Amino acid sequence: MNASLNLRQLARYPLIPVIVLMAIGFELATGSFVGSQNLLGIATDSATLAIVAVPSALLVISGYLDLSVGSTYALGAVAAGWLASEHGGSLLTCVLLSLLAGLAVGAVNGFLCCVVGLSPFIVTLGTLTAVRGLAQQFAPLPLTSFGDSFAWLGGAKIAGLPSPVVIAIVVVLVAGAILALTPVGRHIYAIGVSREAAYLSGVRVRTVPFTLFLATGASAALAGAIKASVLGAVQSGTAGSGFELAVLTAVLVGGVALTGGSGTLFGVVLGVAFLGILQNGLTLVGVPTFWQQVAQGLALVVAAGLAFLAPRLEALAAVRPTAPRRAAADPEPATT
Amino acid sequence: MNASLNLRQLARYPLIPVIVLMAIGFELATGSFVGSQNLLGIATDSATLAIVAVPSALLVISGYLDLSVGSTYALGAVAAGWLASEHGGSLLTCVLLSLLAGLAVGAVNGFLCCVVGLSPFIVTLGTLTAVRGLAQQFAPLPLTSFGDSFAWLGGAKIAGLPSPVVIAIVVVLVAGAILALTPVGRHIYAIGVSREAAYLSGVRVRTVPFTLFLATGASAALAGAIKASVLGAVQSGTAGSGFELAVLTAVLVGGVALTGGSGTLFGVVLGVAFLGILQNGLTLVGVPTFWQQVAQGLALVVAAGLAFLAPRLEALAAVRPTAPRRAAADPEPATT
Amino acid sequence: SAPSSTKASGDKVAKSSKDVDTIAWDYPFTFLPVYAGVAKFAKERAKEKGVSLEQTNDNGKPDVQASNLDTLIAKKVPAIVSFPMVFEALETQAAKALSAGIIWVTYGGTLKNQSASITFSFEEGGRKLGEDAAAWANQTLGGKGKVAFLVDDTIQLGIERTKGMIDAFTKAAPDMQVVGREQAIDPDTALTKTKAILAKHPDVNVILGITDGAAFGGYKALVESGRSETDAKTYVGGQDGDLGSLELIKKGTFYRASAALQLRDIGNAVIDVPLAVADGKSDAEASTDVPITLVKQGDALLDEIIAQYG
Amino acid sequence: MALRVTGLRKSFGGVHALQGVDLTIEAGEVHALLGHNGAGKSTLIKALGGAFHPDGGTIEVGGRSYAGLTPRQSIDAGIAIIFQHLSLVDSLSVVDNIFLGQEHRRLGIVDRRAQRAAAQQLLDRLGATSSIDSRVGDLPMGQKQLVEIAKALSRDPVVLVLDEPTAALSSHEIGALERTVRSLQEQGLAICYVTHLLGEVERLADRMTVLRDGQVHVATSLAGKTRRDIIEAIAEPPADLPPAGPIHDADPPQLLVRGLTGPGIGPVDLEVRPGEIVGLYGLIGSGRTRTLEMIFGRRARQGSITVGGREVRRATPRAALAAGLALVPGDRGRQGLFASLTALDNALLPAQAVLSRFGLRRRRAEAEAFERLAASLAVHPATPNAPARAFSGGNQQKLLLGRWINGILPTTVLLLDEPTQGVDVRARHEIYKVVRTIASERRTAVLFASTDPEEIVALADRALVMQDGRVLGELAGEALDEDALLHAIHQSDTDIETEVQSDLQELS
Ligand SMILES: Nc1ncnc2c1ncn2[C@@H]1O[C@H](COP(=O)(O)OP(=O)(O)OP(=O)(O)O)[C@@H](O)[C@H]1O
Ligand SMILES: Nc1ncnc2c1ncn2[C@@H]1O[C@H](COP(=O)(O)OP(=O)(O)OP(=O)(O)O)[C@@H](O)[C@H]1O
Ligand SMILES: O[C@@H]1[C@H](O)[C@H](O)CO[C@H]1O
Ligand SMILES: [Mg+2]
Ligand SMILES: [Mg+2]
Repeated sequence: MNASLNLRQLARYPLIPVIVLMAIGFELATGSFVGSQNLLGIATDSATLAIVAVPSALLVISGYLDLSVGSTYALGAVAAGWLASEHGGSLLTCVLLSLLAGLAVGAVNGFLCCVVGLSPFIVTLGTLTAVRGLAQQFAPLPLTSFGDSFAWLGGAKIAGLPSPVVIAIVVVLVAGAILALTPVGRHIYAIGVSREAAYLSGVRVRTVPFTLFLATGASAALAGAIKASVLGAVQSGTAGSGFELAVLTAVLVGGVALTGGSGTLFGVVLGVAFLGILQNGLTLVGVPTFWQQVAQGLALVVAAGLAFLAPRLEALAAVRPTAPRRAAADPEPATT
Repeated sequence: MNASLNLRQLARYPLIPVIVLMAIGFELATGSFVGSQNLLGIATDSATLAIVAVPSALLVISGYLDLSVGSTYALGAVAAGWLASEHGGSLLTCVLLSLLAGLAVGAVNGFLCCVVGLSPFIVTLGTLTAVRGLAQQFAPLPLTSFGDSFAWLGGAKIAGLPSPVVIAIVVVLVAGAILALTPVGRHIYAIGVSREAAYLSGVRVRTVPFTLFLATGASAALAGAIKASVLGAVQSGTAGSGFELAVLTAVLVGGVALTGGSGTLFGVVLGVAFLGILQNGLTLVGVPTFWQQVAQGLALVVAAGLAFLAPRLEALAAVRPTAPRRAAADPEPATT
Repeated sequence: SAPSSTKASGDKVAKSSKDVDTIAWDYPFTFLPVYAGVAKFAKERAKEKGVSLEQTNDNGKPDVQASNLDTLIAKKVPAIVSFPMVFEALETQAAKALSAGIIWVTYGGTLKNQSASITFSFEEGGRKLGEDAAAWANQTLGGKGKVAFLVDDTIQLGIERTKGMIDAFTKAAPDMQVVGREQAIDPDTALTKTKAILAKHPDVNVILGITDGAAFGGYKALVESGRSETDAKTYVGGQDGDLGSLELIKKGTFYRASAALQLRDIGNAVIDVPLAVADGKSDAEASTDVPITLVKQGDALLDEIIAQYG
Repeated sequence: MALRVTGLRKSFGGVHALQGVDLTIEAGEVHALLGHNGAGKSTLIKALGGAFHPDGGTIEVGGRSYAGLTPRQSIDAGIAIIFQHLSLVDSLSVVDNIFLGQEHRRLGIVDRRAQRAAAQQLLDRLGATSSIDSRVGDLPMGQKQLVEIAKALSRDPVVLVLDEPTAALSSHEIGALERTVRSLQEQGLAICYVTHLLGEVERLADRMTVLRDGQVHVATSLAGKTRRDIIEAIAEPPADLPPAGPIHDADPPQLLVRGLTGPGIGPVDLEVRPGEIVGLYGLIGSGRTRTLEMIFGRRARQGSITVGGREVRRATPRAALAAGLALVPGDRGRQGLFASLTALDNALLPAQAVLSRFGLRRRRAEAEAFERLAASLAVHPATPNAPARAFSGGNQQKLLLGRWINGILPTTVLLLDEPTQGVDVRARHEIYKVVRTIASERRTAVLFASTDPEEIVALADRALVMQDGRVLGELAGEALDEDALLHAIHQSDTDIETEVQSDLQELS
């Protein structure tokens, strides 16, 4: 049973073998990929991505989408950095202000998309643009000199792990528990598959995604604050620029469908790891800039291919199960 | 009948009154909005957007999506610019090479998304990244001195109109004719609404969107070549950067649903005009940079609101029709 | 002293600086911190001179830049100061502006068609940094050690700075081993990339950044990896003259130099040069070249620029 | 009184779906809500379930009066609904669907063990065979329908509303459902039952309310009412069916299937002669849908398919269509309808290319074709430009039939999967007539699957009985009657079905 289970898990998460192969390849090529310093470095860099990718993934599973996270990140960084540098804000007040800023953006997005019912893509593209403008207007020049209290957020070690990694782990565990164990977890999927069916079943089809918008906004701002703390500086014009695409890529590469209703957090964590390792490895190997871009583009295509293969492989692996744990997805699209 | 028809058209395209209001506002504020030079300027600048937004809109209607156009634009510009500057290529050969480059990208996207069946979002995000890398690898330094033959593409006047505008008009008319007058036009919608039902009805559910990927790729490359000709220079790193978002914004603001199956080309043309006029007006009025960003973001939100209201207004306007020309869309989602 | 409305500004050719009530400053890289710095001084100067300063929102996109310039020309602003993303690409706009009687000042370089220019050589800024770092490496490391470059290959000014920096360094310190050449203009990206470089080469001695933002990220990565902030065998340097970097230089850390733009001089020039043109000055008379200076610890200029940020 | 609806009104744009409807259902009563397609039954039920807010009128339930309900209010008031267009979530499992929105929980966490036990019990009670862990999206229609019913029952309702619950069920599950409904009735539930199958009305209902065009036409006790009375209340009685055309045994088969094999299917051999109508009968899951889909090329297959003497080698719908095959699929929502496209597009999508000239559509020809088709199938409303989603279930089905039965396409073999699901008694008759006519006049070979033995008897010249993916046997001529069909598939379960009377026998 265990062997067949493992095979199915592998089939379900083809990123696992890919990540292992990448790690082996990068280690062979450079001799310095596997090493606690490098791996911890990847984990720390990826932590902020994970912190935002997780609630974003829930949002996408529920059939919505938040593109504004790149700018909310900047706003959160600016809010925390401004309080820390201009007013000597303590860790707690800085984080609170940052979270408030993120919640505000999330509330606007959530209100427009869930309550009014506007298109999440256009609305959050709009707030992506507008919030960046606000952040730059508020803090046109770089903010620095944050003081020691705020430095703790990104720089502390907790049980030997960097604080961003610990925060990311907490976020993953909490979200994972909600998704797997609570009724709301089921509701998130149900809303994503059929908002109408969920509504008729008495599910709170506005409140649930609204809350996920709040969580995504708050997480993006927190990620910005963490990065500000790590760097000890914030540039409102560049902080988090393009972060929205990185987040969405991690979510989708991790096997969450943009159409909503499917995906797992474990997959998203793998997606984050995949991107972090790829970026790190390409730099380690010293691939020239433009070829790095080509390689990253191809990696996305490969990831799309894997996401496509996963249910098919899983169906194959399920051919001789003891008792099917989950029905395999339709292995056959309309045209094959 | 005419009055009610007009009312319905207005209700169906709420961007029309918005554009009129914007035009009046900008004219009152600056006194130089309405003027043939400024209006022609807007048209010329918007032409490239229209050229790409039109096939992209068909692609979105059919349920797919191409994010790679920003880089295909750069590749098309580089291909044409390189031939013109390094080999004194004629207008014709430059355009052909550019189109070929665009078709190649379109074929890759189309193959992966339509034939293999991978996720268009991830695949074209991948080609967006990879193709930019290739364009930069091929032409790391700016290309200039294209010669007179190539300058015609972007600089000629045809019947008093700048050539990019004429090309855009041709693209809109051809695509509009396909959509409205041919069976394939219906197939594009049908595939977007239900690929399975279309497949069972004998529609070519691979070939049609594949062809639209080709058209989108070719149009993006052509737009790049036109802009290269207009500017007289190409820089591979920045040409068309962010263009994919502008295109998608025009398409969505123009009332095409990201979920496929609905939208009109007239709406898309209005979406292009809306964005062009907004950009122009904000500069004309002299709104400070960061507030321009804020205003652009808010404008998107407003446009999302309009797209949301349109079917509702249309249903209202349709309450006393003589004979409904087209049924009102369902005025009410599950939860309102 | 408030300028008359933009509406009244059109339709006439400036015969003297009194006719110039508005200057449009078109700077495409508004996401860079330098922009805000220069803008601060340009606004102050504009106020002094009683002109209004308008800015564009090009967002790093060359075609948007061209569109916005077309708009400004159609609007007939009396003067345009433009920083072309791709220089040749704006010759048409410059020519159009001139023939419409608009003063055209090229920023950051020169065009064939222009009234005047405000120049500062990007290549030179990079070169000065590269030379200084190479001299330091030769002196401190005996010319043997490891160097990583944080570069920009995407925009023209970045390409020039990169070339100046790398060419100068590798020429003057040919035995230094180049262990990294990564695209990074902001601290976030630079931190990640430098960390990866350090995983393979924990002993990198020199990190040179295309911007101070990038160098700042590189600096952080070194510190995070355990390098003492005053390590004698480490050199980090950047370009632009961002406040955070200048403060590190002042503190005596291994962030040792920045090829600093003099924001106040440039900001003033954005207003002064077009006004000089309006007063009849020729291209040669009106144009200004703002030197890029490498600032290091102890330089008087260092304190001056820090003070400018106020 | 468990449920009282008074003066309920609802319009969609200009369509007045409900115009002041009254409906009262007592506890312990099974109340049939009847009416022609588009009469307003589903609209009434959706208002009860909170799918939208009515324009006027009141709904009294659980001692309170509402101007409109939200789904939560509806559920909390004890109304449980089995919607016509299922409210299931495809990617969730059977258990998760049954308890969606009403999860059993302990300390805020889903109590899976309790849910699984309860779900299994419900499915057993309904005679459903699907696993509680199956993804609902992977289930065939009939099993989905049972999950929907289990979901409603799981809520211990006071009022149970069933909107065409048996449309996709076979006699086996219908029997189980009817037993369940009876026992709920005995427990004092008020039950509102919508169906087009009048046998069910006769067997189950105490009273009926018949809607016509959004108004109550008749509301009466069923005591002493004949089948004919019910039919006349719903619609003008249909005309007689045309006689079956002659089938010449000597004609070579128009459709010849040999050794058709696929996952869980086959080998199947069958043939249909020109002008012949062959019915596929079996329990749900017996393989009829898959057989039709394999013939049409929707699924991978082995074996040979020959149409008019020429083998169709490629297993794709395009190849099938080119060979003269057409399929009206069984899953209307997913495989058939283009919900947001117009009625005309839905009915004529494949025909548009045939009608076009020089690659351009001919709108006038299309409009005329639509008009003809709407008339022959009694599509209501006959507006070509209304989106398909604005049509009632039965009328949507007619649009789909029209897609292939329009006289424009060169169809020589017509494959129909549950062709009259959700179609009212009169329109069903119209559809039989149309199918008979094209079989006899155009010599089209028809192969159809149905779960309704009445339908098989009414329409088929010959019936093939399927079980476990194979053809068990064949019934034709005198031997083809409902008893024989039922007997052929399950000897043990014939107790209720022997009561079944044929609507159409009565009619003719
Ligand atoms: N969303 C909608 N928009 C416009 N018209 C609608 C909509 N929903 C229903 N209608 C119209 O309301 C009327 C009643 O439809 P309803 O679905 O209640 O009929 P029904 O009695 O359930 O029919 P059937 O037996 O075919 O299921 C029909 O004329 C239908 O076309
Ligand atoms: N009771 C069931 N539980 C789970 N899966 C089932 C059940 N019955 C059928 N299936 C599967 O569902 C899929 C689709 O079934 P489909 O609708 O084709 O039914 P079918 O076997 O053709 O029966 P029918 O004769 O009712 O059309 C098939 O793969 C079949 O194996
Ligand atoms: O990348 C995006 C866009 O450039 C936008 O203009 C602002 O936010 C950034 O994150
Ligand atoms: Mg109904
Ligand atoms: Mg079936």
